[in-house]
Amino acid sequence: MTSRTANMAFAFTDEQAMILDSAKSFCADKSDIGTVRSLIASDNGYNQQVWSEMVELGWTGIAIPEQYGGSELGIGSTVALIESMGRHLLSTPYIATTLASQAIMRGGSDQHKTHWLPQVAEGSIGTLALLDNEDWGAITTSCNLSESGDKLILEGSKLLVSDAAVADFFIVSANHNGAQVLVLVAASSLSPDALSRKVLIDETKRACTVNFSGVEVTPNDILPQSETALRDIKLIGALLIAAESTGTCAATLDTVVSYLTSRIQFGRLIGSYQALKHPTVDILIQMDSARSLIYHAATVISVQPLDQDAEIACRMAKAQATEALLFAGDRAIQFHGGMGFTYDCDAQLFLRRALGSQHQYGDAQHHRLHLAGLLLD
Amino acid sequence: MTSRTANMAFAFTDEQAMILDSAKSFCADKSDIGTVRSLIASDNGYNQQVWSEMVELGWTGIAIPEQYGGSELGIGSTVALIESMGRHLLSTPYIATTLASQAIMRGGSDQHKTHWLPQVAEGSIGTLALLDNEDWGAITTSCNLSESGDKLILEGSKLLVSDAAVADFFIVSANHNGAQVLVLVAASSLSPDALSRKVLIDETKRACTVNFSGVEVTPNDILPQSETALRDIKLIGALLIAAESTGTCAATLDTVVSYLTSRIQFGRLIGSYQALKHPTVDILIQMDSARSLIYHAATVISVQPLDQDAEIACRMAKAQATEALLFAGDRAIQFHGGMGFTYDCDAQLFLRRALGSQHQYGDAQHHRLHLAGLLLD
Amino acid sequence: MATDKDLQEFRAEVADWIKHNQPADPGFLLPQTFMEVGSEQVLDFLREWQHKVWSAGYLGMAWPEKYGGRGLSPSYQNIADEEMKLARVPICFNVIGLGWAGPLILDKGTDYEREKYLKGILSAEDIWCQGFSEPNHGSDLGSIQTRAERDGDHYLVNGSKIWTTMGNYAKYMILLARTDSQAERKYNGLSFFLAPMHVDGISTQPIKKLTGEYGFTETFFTDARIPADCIMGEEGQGWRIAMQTLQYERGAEAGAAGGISILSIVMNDLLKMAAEIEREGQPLLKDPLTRDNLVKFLIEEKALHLAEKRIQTPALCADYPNSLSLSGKLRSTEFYRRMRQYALNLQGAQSALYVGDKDAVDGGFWQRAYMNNFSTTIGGGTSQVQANIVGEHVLGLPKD
Amino acid sequence: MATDKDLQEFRAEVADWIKHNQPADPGFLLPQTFMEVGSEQVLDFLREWQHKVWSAGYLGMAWPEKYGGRGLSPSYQNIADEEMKLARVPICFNVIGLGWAGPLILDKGTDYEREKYLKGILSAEDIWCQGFSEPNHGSDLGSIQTRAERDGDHYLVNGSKIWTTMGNYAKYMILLARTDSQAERKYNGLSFFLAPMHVDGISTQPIKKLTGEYGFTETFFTDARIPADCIMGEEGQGWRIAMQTLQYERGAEAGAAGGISILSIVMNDLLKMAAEIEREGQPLLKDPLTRDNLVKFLIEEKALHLAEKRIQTPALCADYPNSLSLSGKLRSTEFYRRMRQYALNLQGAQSALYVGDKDAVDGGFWQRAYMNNFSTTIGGGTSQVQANIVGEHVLGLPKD
Repeated sequence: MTSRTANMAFAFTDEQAMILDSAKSFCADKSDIGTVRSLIASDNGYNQQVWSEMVELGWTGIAIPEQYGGSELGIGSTVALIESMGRHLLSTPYIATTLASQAIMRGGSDQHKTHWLPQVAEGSIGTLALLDNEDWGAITTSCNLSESGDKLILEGSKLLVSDAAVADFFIVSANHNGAQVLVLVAASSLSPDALSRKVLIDETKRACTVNFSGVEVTPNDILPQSETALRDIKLIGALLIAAESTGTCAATLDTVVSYLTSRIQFGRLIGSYQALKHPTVDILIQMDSARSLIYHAATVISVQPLDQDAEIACRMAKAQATEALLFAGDRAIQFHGGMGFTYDCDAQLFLRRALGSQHQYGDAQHHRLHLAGLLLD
Repeated sequence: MTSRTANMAFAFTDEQAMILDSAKSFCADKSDIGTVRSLIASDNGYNQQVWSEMVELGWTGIAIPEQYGGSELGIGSTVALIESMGRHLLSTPYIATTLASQAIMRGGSDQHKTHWLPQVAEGSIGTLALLDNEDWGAITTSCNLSESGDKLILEGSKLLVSDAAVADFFIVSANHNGAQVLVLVAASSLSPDALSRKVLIDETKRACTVNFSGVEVTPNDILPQSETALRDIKLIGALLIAAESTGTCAATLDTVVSYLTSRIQFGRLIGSYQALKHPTVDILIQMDSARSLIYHAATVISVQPLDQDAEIACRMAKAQATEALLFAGDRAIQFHGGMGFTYDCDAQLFLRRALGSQHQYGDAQHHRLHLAGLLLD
Repeated sequence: MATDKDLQEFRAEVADWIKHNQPADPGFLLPQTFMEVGSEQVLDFLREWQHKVWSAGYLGMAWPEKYGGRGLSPSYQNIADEEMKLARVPICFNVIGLGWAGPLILDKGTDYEREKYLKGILSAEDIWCQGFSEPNHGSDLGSIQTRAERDGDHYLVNGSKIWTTMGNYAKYMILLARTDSQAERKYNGLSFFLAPMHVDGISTQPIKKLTGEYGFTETFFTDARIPADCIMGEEGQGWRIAMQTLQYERGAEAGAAGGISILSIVMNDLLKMAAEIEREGQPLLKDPLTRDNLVKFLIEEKALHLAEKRIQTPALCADYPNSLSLSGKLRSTEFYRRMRQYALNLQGAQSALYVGDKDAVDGGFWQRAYMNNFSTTIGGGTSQVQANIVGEHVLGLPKD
Repeated sequence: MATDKDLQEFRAEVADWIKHNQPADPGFLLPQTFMEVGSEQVLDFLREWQHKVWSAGYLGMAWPEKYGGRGLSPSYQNIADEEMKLARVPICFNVIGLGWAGPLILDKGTDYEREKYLKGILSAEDIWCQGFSEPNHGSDLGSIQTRAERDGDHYLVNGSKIWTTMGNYAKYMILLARTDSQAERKYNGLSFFLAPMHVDGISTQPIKKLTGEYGFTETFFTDARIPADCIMGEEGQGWRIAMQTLQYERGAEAGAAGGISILSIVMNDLLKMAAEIEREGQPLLKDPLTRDNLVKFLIEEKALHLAEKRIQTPALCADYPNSLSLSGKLRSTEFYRRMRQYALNLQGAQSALYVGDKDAVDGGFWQRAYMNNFSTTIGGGTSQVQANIVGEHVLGLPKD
């Protein structure tokens, strides 16, 4: 906290600035609000063509080492990109895939990396399957891997698996020989009725319950560095959701400001009322804090196992971004008055995103609990 | 919480209404703000003449049974009275004495009652000496009573003993034979240097650290029903401080409203700005809640050992009143602008009262902790 | 006067009736408030239920017998309402009729109007809706633009209304329209109508709510011919009558007609929900932060309940006699907003699920409840407007 | 250019100097900010300390050598400031001189003015005060009533100023007064003076603060004769120069003159305080609610620190380029208000004690700090005015 360490607050390279600019215009172009709404009715929640263009732009390879076909700019560089996606509610399997590939990079064998990372860079879709019940804070899992000859059989289901319906592979947490491991499961090995699509409050997203029971894997499918990888992908997951939420918070703020500067009530632009003006300033301030924290986390995160500074930064970012967006979404409905109560008003999209994201990879209270252990003891 | 039990929300007799009216005008008459400020410089913090008139009016006997010279209107009836005192920052040993006499009524022997209660009704001053360190939540004490022949010797000091300098007797908590008891100590048995006056943030109040070491008592000075009495006087203490705080909160609100309706800035009465108007409404709402809760507690409290409803009511009252006054006091300074920053502005009196009262008989968090046990388990 | 014993017996009677008559789960989503009646199926179900409650004698208990009521003390209706709330029976959904139009007609209407309208309100034969708000004018009723021009024995109405609950199902509307656009004070040009909805020139357009449900319409008037005798009072008295009507709102809930039972979630429901949930590998109810938050809400809920009772003891409200009544909407609607939002947080990851998902906690009840709650912090004067009202009319602070 | 190594060596040098020169506890209460210099005793102590810091070369490091500075890069001053803050040395108290008048004179003054005033500011020989605010006009500088009328080679000044920090000790005042009461726009009638305080017709009246301390005065002008050459710039430019002056405020803290070290309490101090305290019979730092609250503050503090750095990377501030700078005062002063208030809660029963009590936690440091903090949420534009500024100038929301 003192000036002695504050020097590494932010690093922002020209390369990153370029990515950010390109992300901003791409997301704005491809994801106007009409497009977002029309994709709600679609099966997979995203436009395949847009996804192909993102792959084309190299975004799926940003965090992947050059030797595996990526551009090796680091996971931190995806933060600005994901923030832009959040800002335009551009939902694709990008976050899920990035996290799945991080799991392989951080926990996988050379063989895993060689096989999967180039595919990801070229557009294959992966996702994490970690959650057993409503509790992101649980440290155990009810999924098991049991021996059957030289095979292993998975037993159990995972909840809220993002973009499961389009995933080519899954990273699944399960118990094996008394430890929790991550195991790679190809979509092709799932049974036909393994997926059941969930009805999400955030209609721009997709997730399934995935039943892995009976899926056969081999010991080679277990990531050798599962323990570190599991810990790190949860933290990185928190950061990426924080980045996306911060983008959505900015969109929420824009929408509120635009209404407050155009709507007249009792003969005055409603933004002139301090009862609306000052809470809108609070949204700005909360968003600014979230943004400082996500960019700082993006700076201190690395390809190595995350150190304590990175853990603190990721947890702070999620704790702040989650609460900022929920506050903004709630106020956005309220400040739009009757309009805010309609499905046609974009405020509901933001509020639903807030509600859908608040617990993903742990809610604010969860992260503060762990921060307390890191900062107070 | 259902309608089935809500019938006993409030009882308010004509007698109580009369007391309330008389209290209102008495406190307003005797304790204008100039008087309050002039008493800050005095040794004991109150006017002996005013105290005598209060005794004359029978206030010190309100909660005392008729057989001991009181009017037996119950401790609940003191709530409205104390609220009025809080409203006019009329500080006398009334709360301390009421609590000390409650300890005797609830825990004392017939002999204790016969000896002390009539004296209290006639103006004798008592006070509680319960606190060993900064923690009102502590359930142990470091004060001890040890045998010495047929006498008992007290060992230890008590913190923040209200109105100790004028007290005729003390109710002291101490360990005796493995249990915590309350013991009656006459002021006359203290050593000459037993009292050291504390510098309080609330300059309208007086308290001392009292060193009881070496004080001789007899087994007869121990209250036979100490356990119940100790539990109950802490709860009643919480309620009375809540009542006083609620009165002060009302005074704070009055002061804020009066400034907001007279001060002009940028060409407008400042109360027309929603940034001041709406938080002032919050003060009102918080005060109203506190007031509902204190009057409800006053209704359900009885001369019997307090039941669970009474405990819940007292704790809720203190939790709410404490936070309401601190919020009000803090905002009062802020909303008075530069004036609020001066000693001459009454806002500081209210804020200091808030700071002085927040922990007395347990702060909001303390009471919520115990409420959780009562309401959630 | 009903004795305590009478009322106690009556309470047992109602509870017993409910036990034997509570309808089975219809297999489709029932509305949480009267503002989510979005299909004929739901409408028919609720109409049948309200009719049943009324037939059993538990609706309109304090209304005169000749208008379908029972002429009893309001205490009876209060008790019936309480028991129905506790048992979570479906709502008596004809709320604008029961709570606004009915009390108004009882209070200020002519005998003809009472005869014509009241029984249909209770029996649910005649659904009522409300036409005050207009597009682009939100809380500011003074700006009403819908015109009603006298044309022989009719008024020709032109304009549009918004947030018309059940506009597409209603037979009558309490309508506020401008009969004099030259009036010196804009409030003086308004008139109040008990207007039929089934006439030419009135059309409705359902509005989809943020929850994805329906229940409101926008209502369009194009040379709609409303009989002149549908005016209530006289031309130019509309504003006064409308203000009068808004006053019944609280009364309605407190049992003037009874059984309206708008969405009532109390802390007990939340505690029940929380009992099953885990957090950090432990039961949620063992988590110290959750406990502290729950107790904060319990204290606030207790204070809200107590306020209702304290209003009845004026000596305890001497400081600001109108404080508790004028702040009531603000206090309770904002409490529920925060409490329902918090309920979602308590659900953990499952809070991301929604109505229609089989794993959603209580079928998505809380998700809907939180989002629908905005109708109460926005409709009938936003919380921000309410705060102004309290500041100005209770504390005497200057207007903006 | 100073290399990292240079700066690192310099940091060690300063730390070492502080270790050997940090004054002993004087036995009386030292001020937390320059706004609590309430006695000659305190004044003399601080004057001596600032002189010592300056003599050692650690004040005014970035000011030109000929005016008493060292002509070095501001990085040096930043480091010296940081080390002094960390070591909790007394403040360099001549803040209006160091932070406002000095930078202004350096930037916009004449050579004569620089020669005359700057060294005395650094050496603490000449104390400066500020005369902008007036009684009854609070945040609204446009309403300034104090008049300065030209009378030969003097101005005759009449009126009064309030919140003059060290008005009773200052040798000079930066004074804003009205030279033209007919000006079309009220801001155009103001002029800016570097006014001597030790002239006939100026008297001061100390103001007691809510903490019980002194430090401010009200300042009265009765035909006070201020030499005409004390005007800065020209008649009518006062408003522009005053606005310019207010801009230095942040710069000053960031090291323009250096060593000002206004009250700085960081979360570490609070954690240190909390380590000794018990709650519910347990160490406070084991209490889950306290832990959660402390972490909330730590996150907020981190975000505040990061904001200072993010301002320096414009690409990360593209949305609202002036957001972090314009909201800085609001964010930090309100953070400290809440944090300091919470610090009192953490103290438990001992929070009721005050400065002067031997048992008060840290001598009542936190009590004073919380109450004194209101000078920052009120002075220089209240938090409410700041929120308006951010809303209007960052978000483009309409004026009230």
